[in-house]
Amino acid sequence: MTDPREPGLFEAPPESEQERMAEAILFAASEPVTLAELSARMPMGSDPASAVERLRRRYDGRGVHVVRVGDAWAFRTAPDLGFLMQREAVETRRLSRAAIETLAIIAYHQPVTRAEIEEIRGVSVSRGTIDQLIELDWIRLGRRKMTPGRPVTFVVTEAFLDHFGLESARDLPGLKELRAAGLLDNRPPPGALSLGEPERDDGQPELFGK
Amino acid sequence: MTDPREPGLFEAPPESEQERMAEAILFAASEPVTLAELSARMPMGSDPASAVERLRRRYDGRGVHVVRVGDAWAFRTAPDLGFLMQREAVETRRLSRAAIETLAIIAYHQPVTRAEIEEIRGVSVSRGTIDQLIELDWIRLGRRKMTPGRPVTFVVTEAFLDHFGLESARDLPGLKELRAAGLLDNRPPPGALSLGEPERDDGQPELFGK
Amino acid sequence: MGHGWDETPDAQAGRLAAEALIVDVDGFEGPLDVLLTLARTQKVDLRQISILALAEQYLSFVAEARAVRIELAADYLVMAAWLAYLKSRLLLPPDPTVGGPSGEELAAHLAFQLERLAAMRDVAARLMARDRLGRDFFARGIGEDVAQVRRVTWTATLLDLMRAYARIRTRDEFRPLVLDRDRVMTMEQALERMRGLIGHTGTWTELAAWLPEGWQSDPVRRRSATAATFAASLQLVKEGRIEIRQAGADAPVLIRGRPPAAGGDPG
Repeated sequence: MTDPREPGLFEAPPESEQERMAEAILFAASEPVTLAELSARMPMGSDPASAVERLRRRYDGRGVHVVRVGDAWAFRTAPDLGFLMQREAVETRRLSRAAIETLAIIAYHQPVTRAEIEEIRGVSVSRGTIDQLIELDWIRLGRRKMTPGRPVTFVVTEAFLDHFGLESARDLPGLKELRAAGLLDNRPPPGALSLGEPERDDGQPELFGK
Repeated sequence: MTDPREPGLFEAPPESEQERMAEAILFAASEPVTLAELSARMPMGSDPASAVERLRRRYDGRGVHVVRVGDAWAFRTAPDLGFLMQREAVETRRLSRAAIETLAIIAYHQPVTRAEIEEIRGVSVSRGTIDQLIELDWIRLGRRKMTPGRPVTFVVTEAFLDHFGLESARDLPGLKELRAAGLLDNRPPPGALSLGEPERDDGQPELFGK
Repeated sequence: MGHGWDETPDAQAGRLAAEALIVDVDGFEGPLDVLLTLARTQKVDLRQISILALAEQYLSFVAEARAVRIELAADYLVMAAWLAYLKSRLLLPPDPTVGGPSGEELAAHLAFQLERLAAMRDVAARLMARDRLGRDFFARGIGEDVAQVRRVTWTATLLDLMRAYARIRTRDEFRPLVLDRDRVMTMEQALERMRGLIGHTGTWTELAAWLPEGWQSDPVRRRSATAATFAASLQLVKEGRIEIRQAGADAPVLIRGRPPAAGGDPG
């Protein structure tokens, strides 16, 4: 495939070669590689998107798969063969229940503020929980919310998608059902005497956190 | 999956399945794998030698090859594609404390002069530190300050935002938020008198934030 | 089942559940967690639970805790006060002098919160049960070492950056503890003060009016005194010494003393 803009000067390699190149690059990297990165490393005029697509079909049903992680691609072993890989299994620190719930709330409600997480769980986010999730590289800071105090928000990362085998945050299990049931709506309490609510003001201490 | 052919107690998986297994094991292993090891990890009755041989033929001419390393087997990038691997050889080192502190001050106070950085840090900033940050393309020169001497200022770059996953420098959390999110220890720096706040238990509310 | 003839099976199950919760109260993540657990004992879909029955269950849980002298955290008591209020809103005919949302609206929101929390727990479990990297599927185990070109890149994480900044900015912020203490009022101080004054007010008075002199203008002191006074007033509600109300989210919190004869449990 030649780039029509620069005829002849930088001849793109044939499709089959491009596929080999994408294969080599994805194989070599243990982290997912973005199309932009593939594009930067492959010869000029290459079309990494279609190379990856051909590669994905080629590995369909094999012992390793080409999987999509957000905007990036990676080779991963087929999940049904996990039982052979006990030696490689990494012992992950068990997450607390609070950390697991906080992670799920961030994933399903992102971008979400700390106050919103606390409202959903009914308790304050314990010190260290957010820290631990950031340390795991599963969450990161998102845009500030355009509400009074402009609180920081949290969103999930590409490493989160990679870890849980998700192509994108839209593929979270049960997301559609939750949305249809209105359970992801930001529904403010009807007003009076909602004493259990965390303070919304930025930097305001909580009266009654746990 | 039961195989109707034989009522054997330990039925070996079909050949194609054995090949998938060898493929996944070689891919995920952190070092080349011997046939003995493959044999130990694959289901009873498997024939790793012929699985590896089929795998070797399958990858013949592809972007990665199955190669023999001593008496073990591993995937390796096809030799003619080695030129694609240059970015993989990058060595990452952590920034020095002086550099990260300088960078933090620029990010939080930009545009900021060198004298101001020194005032905030309480120690002088070496030429090399600034140079390194400019070299990394994380900071650049901003407008000159309209003060006597018209000193140059420093600001952070797009590449900085990109690296740290920020939409803008305004999204950096403030001190209160850092503390509220549990990202900050309130412990005084080592060496300081033991003043400051008492240690809080996990999950203890910050009732009286400063 | 040798217990109470006068109890319906539902009520009895609820009471037994409340007793069981007490044993394990440290295992709960706050009042909403307890409510959700209690709601599950009603053995109906969360959308059909009776909030009134749930309020009863929770209040008997709190009463049970008190009976066996278990100290509940303040937010459990706040929830109890709120549920007692909700219960009265649900049982009594609407009072036109009290504004704000109806008991039904409040109950509906609580039901929503419970359903949402249950849903989040459900998807959290589904998430954690997925095939996971490093456990069920794996990345390439051997890093390629083809290129001999060694380029050093310097790296730092956002956490490094923020910690560095915090380190610099907090270096001179550490002061002796006493400096902070004189800007903090404890609940015990507030309680002692309120006990002394409570007999004198039979009319609704704003919570803010209860702050001692010298604690009303400085924001840090005012905040601390407000928190302590509010916590203390909840304790007094619990003891049946005062009543508390608020007409809306932003309306002032009002307090008045209660005649001794009417003393008793708000639940």
